[in-house]
Amino acid sequence: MAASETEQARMDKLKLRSTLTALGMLPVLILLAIGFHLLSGRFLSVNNLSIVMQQASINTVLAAGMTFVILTGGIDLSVGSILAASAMIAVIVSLVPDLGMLGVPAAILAGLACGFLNGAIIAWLKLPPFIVTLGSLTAIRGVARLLGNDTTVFNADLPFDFIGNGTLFGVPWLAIIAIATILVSWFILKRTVLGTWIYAVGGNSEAARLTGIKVPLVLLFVYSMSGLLSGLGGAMSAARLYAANGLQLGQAYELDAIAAVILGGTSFVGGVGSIWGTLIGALIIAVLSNGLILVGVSDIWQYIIKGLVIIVAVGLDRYRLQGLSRT
Amino acid sequence: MAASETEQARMDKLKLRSTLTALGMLPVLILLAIGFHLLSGRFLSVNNLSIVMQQASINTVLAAGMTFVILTGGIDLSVGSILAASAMIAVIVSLVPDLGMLGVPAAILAGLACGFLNGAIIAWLKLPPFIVTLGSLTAIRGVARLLGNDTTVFNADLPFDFIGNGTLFGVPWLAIIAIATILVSWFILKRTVLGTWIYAVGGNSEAARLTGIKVPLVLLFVYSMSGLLSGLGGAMSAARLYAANGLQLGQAYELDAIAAVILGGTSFVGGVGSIWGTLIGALIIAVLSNGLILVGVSDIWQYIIKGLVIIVAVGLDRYRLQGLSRT
Amino acid sequence: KDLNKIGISVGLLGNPFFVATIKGIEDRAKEINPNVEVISVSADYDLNKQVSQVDSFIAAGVDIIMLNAVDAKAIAPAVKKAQAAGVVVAAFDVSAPGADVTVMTNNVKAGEEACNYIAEKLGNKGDVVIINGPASSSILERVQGCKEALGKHADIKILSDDQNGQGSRDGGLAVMQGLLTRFDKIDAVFAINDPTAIGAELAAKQLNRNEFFFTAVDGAPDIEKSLASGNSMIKASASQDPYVMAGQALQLGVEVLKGNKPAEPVVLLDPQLITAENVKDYKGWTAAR
Amino acid sequence: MTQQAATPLLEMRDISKTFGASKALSHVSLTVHAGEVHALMGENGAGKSTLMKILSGAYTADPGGSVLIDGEPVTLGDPLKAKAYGIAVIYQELSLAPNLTVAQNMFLGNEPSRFGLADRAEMRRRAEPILKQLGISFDSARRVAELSLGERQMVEIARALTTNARIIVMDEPTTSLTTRETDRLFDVIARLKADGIAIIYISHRMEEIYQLSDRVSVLRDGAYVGTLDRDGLSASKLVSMMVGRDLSSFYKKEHRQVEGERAAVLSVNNIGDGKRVHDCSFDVRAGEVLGIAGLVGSGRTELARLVYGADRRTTGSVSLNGRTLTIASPSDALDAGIAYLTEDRKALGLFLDMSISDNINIGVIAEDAKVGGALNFAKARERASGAVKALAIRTAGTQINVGALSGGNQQKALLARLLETRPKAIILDEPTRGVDVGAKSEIYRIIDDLAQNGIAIIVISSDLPEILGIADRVLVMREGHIAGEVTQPIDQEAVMALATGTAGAAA
Ligand SMILES: Nc1ncnc2c1ncn2[C@@H]1O[C@H](COP(=O)(O)OP(=O)(O)OP(=O)(O)O)[C@@H](O)[C@H]1O
Ligand SMILES: Nc1ncnc2c1ncn2[C@@H]1O[C@H](COP(=O)(O)OP(=O)(O)OP(=O)(O)O)[C@@H](O)[C@H]1O
Ligand SMILES: [Mg+2]
Ligand SMILES: [Mg+2]
Repeated sequence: MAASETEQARMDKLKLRSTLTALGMLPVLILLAIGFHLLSGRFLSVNNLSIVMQQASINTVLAAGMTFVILTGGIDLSVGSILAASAMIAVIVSLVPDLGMLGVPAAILAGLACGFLNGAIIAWLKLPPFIVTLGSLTAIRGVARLLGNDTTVFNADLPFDFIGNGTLFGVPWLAIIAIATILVSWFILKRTVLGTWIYAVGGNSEAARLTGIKVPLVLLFVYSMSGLLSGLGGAMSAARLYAANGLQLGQAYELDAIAAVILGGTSFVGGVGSIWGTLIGALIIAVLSNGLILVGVSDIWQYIIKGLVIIVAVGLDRYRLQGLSRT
Repeated sequence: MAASETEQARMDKLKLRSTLTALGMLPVLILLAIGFHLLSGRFLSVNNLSIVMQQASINTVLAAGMTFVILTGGIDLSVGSILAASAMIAVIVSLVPDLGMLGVPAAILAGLACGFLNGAIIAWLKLPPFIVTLGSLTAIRGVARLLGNDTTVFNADLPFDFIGNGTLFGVPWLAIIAIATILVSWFILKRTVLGTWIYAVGGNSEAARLTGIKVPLVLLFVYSMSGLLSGLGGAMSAARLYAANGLQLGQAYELDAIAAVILGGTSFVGGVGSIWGTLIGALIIAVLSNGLILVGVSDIWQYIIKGLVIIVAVGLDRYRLQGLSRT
Repeated sequence: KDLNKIGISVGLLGNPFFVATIKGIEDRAKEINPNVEVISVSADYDLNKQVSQVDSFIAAGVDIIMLNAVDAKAIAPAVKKAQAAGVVVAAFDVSAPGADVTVMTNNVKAGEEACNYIAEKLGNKGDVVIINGPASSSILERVQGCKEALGKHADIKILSDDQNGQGSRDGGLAVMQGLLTRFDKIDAVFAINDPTAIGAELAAKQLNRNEFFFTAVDGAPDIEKSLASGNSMIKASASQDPYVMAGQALQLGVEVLKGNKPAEPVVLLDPQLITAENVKDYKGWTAAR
Repeated sequence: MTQQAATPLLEMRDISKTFGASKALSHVSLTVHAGEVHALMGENGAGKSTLMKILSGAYTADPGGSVLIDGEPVTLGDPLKAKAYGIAVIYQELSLAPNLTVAQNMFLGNEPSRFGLADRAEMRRRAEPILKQLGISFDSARRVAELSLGERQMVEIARALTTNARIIVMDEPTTSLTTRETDRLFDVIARLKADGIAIIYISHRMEEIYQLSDRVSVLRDGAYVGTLDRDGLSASKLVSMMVGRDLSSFYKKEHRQVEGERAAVLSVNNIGDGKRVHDCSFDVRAGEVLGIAGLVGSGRTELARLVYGADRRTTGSVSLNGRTLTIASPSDALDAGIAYLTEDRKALGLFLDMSISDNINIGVIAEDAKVGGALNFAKARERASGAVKALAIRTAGTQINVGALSGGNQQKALLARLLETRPKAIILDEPTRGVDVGAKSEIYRIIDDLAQNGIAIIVISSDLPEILGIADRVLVMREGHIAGEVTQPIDQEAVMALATGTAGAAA
């Protein structure tokens, strides 16, 4: 029958489209990598790729948390501050004799607590996420400074420094953590009921409420998750630097994390997006930063080029998907 | 008839509600002012109020532009960078002998050009505003640095320094400019066709398109306006400081501007909000910064208190409107 | 080994101070090898970013990393990593633990000189305000030096020392406006750097307050100009010489590259207090050299 | 009535609900038995949906009332609790997550899962029979965003059938459905009824009420008016209970008296988008009402959007009064004199946060503006109050938000917006969707007036009796093609045959 034929053709179209969407910015990433290698002759070395992965790792972890939040249509501006506070806690706890290893769980818990607070205010008091997390961006930054009395805390014998500088079978631990985060996030988003709820809340939160989904709990979860991952990011940062500074650490990280998410094709209004896109987005940002230095572009031009590449990349993506989508 | 009676009651309620909404955060502002005065004994002096107005002025101008953008459901992250670039241009042009006064229009035009570019990409290529303006945040920052070869440009004999430091009948010029900006914005938003279109696009952009509104032109206008006002902010900043620095100036200004808009009750999804709210939002931010210094709160605690006050203020506002709002 | 490639990472490139340091490094490097490649980046006071930049420098195969540490303590592991990869690390302006060489201003002394000037001018008596900045080692040391100098005089009172002028004109202006409202009488102000002082002076002029004067640290071009003008409220600035400082750091670094360890890896340069009287002899940051 | 248990399955007693200052319900009671179809009727804004939302836990009622299930008082605080009591609701405002698939939407909040892991295979397995039952042909893996309005409504119905509900509320489930889908739904309802499930059915389509209901309860202005048994049901009685007055002639078609040989105003030639609409051509003459019928998803809306320039067409052309137009966007169409009333007034039509006056004037404010684009408030007020009077929009004023109006009045406000642009040709997509009898007959009157004034009118409707009642000529669409045309006297069977493809060849 004619109907089923067109139906079939349409299904193919749909599949093609969803593959393309999932692929997302991968072509851009590959082009960038090849371009930098041709220009510098060093980009695609094992060594450098491992550096890029390391550099991308913290932003990837933050961006994974941010993906959860943005999928519900929210935003979390406080990730950088939470990272700073958690890193402070990680280093401070690491200085406790014998219990130093507890620095990592302490940081993660601290992040979780901050995220939980954000989530509680947003979910139950129904305040706008932008303002709430802007408030906590500021307040938690203050707390982070307070924790170290406004100085750098430092531990040269950090018990968990392997996280920041060690490798496992040649792969940096930081990268392993980042990939594990992505995998866990993917699992939650795509394989669990909770994941469906997150997409549902982002797609139509009123509809979600009417079907009996506890929207506040879902919101609480995503902000807690973002906080937890920021805490993990703090521990990673501490492990990498053997130190933390409440004022300087994590400034403007929220912008990088959000950029990774949006570059990865997640929609700002919520409900649409994938965690793989976020990974690619984070990698693009790291490749740009590293590649431009390798090529020897001056700092000023790095800014200009980075800005333009971001715009062009999204433009290409839009162009690629054109004709496949409706509105 | 019973129907018309309840209808009448509902009208009253609606009126009360819109008054309260328009009043917005004014009570919070007043409370803060009184509180700071009681604590410091100096807040409500003519002198200090003039300082607060001055300090609020640049953010007010940026936030006015941001109000246009957010009313359409968009966002402009590049205001800080545009401000920096425009300020550079203002100072550089001011150094040209005899033509120094042209620094102000030059800055405004530069801002307009940047905003126009943002708008063109967003309106015609239909790319997400967040990414586009994040890209231009970075790229224009690079341009701003390039303009001054990465140093501070300064002009101790700035021909238009009265703008930054002079007063008219005791009112600082900066404040006059800010208020004029608010009035013009109010006029555009509430008294012109364009204003109605802006609200319509924010309220339901697809419906706006179907009613024949040229949505791209409206978007082009709001981003151009935001750029222009950022340029004006650049000129104001240059006039105030007699100098400009491409890298440092305007960092994170977008957050303050957005905070002012959202504190003022404008909705992030667009279509709802008023410019007066923005003014009050900007004043709250300035009062907080100034008041905390007057009271002698240390820098660290300023962060913490600011963050908490922002959250509490929105919370109060929400509470106040409760039972009056619909959904 | 020869000098072919240099990586420079500074706290914040937009600051003219660092632009002068880069120029110093480039000039000295060109003297040694005219084809030398110099990559300079700004860490924007972000330690993570700086560590990433160091990593990227190593990957790019630089011979020397010229490091203006964002954090004087916490940069140590990155320094170690670079050295392990065979890269020489030369620190300037801020110490970096373990660096092959370090050349920096004696910041404690800078604070001391600026505040000794205050004490002297006030006749060891009066109310002083310190406008603080972001807590970096150099700023902490300047404040420490200042407090030591003022602390010697029992009749000098410090009214405020915990307000952050962000080290910028903008921040200095806003903080000073608040402080002037808060205190009816101030005798002198120490600002942790020049932009802060200039911003604070703008506030004072605006509010028609002139019962006090400023001192600062840096010797930037704009302060030079305002000292020379003679009617400035800024009376002195403990100047540093970024051009010479960074250039010297590079020269010492190149020595290390050649295998000549310097006897004394840390070189402290003394600041020079410039005032309206001696400013005409001052060789500023942007002077042609 | 088929069976009547001693204790009613559901009893709602003394339910009141206030929104801010307005009372949407006051002391309403409702009794529903197992195995009955209980219709709920009333004008727009009478409070039907509000009552049902209280039952579903979406709203909490004012204190004072009570809800009993099986004679036991229960508290229905939130949707989850109501669900646990076996209450399922098909909401009037479609409450689907557009980003999720059909199957995901059907089981939302109720996902088949093991240890919190979504079991997709199980979900599809359970979805298939339900979709089949409703005669749904589209794949359950499709995203809801890609479905037409009618198809979405089918999904919403399918969702209510996934839970083992004892009480199913259907709040205007057929507004976007055509006869075939409606019949399928009625088959399902009959089966549910036989299983002893109680159904509360809300609709503004009289014939459905006759066909289905065992009893009918009527609300007016938030108050309970009375309940009629099936035997005592008559149109005039129902209408007078709902409206408080009699409605005489329902469909108006006076304009036909002035019909003669008129020139075509709007001609559409071979228009298509290469995807959902192919090669459609037709003419509409001045003063003519052209109906477009078809099954759900047959492409009627899509065709209208192509003509109006809302979507990009790949083939064909549109001409007005013999002049070929270049229409690249809705504003081009409007400038040329073609107006379009969307089928989805909330999502694509109204600006809910703006006033009635603004909503009516938005299309012409530029025209009316004073120098420098300053708004002409006097003119706007004049237009708004004029339109309110002409279209009998029931409102307390023109400055209140359009969102506060009842459905029928919102529809009239939207219609008023189009009319202010004084179009030469007008396309009305489901003009009476979700509109009550009173407003419906007023809208028919408006359409008739327009036709008498020589405007070319296209009416797309899923309500076949409506099309038969008002159209002079009917085009039938099937799978994106125009399957054929039915002229006077219009025969229902002929239309259905063309729509389903059981007779005649596809174009
Ligand atoms: N959330 C709300 N806030 C304020 N008023 C409301 C709300 N929901 C409904 N109303 C008002 O309550 C009244 C009853 O509305 P309801 O939606 O129940 O009517 P209905 O009988 O379902 O009408 P329709 O046939 O148009 O669907 C109306 O006057 C409506 O404007
Ligand atoms: N955004 C979209 N993406 C993909 N397919 C779509 C989209 N919107 C509609 N369709 C498909 O196009 C076809 C025609 O849709 P259209 O809305 O024109 O139907 P219709 O005849 O108006 O039906 P209805 O009575 O449901 O409104 C349907 O099969 C529908 O699934
Ligand atoms: Mg209803
Ligand atoms: Mg349709």
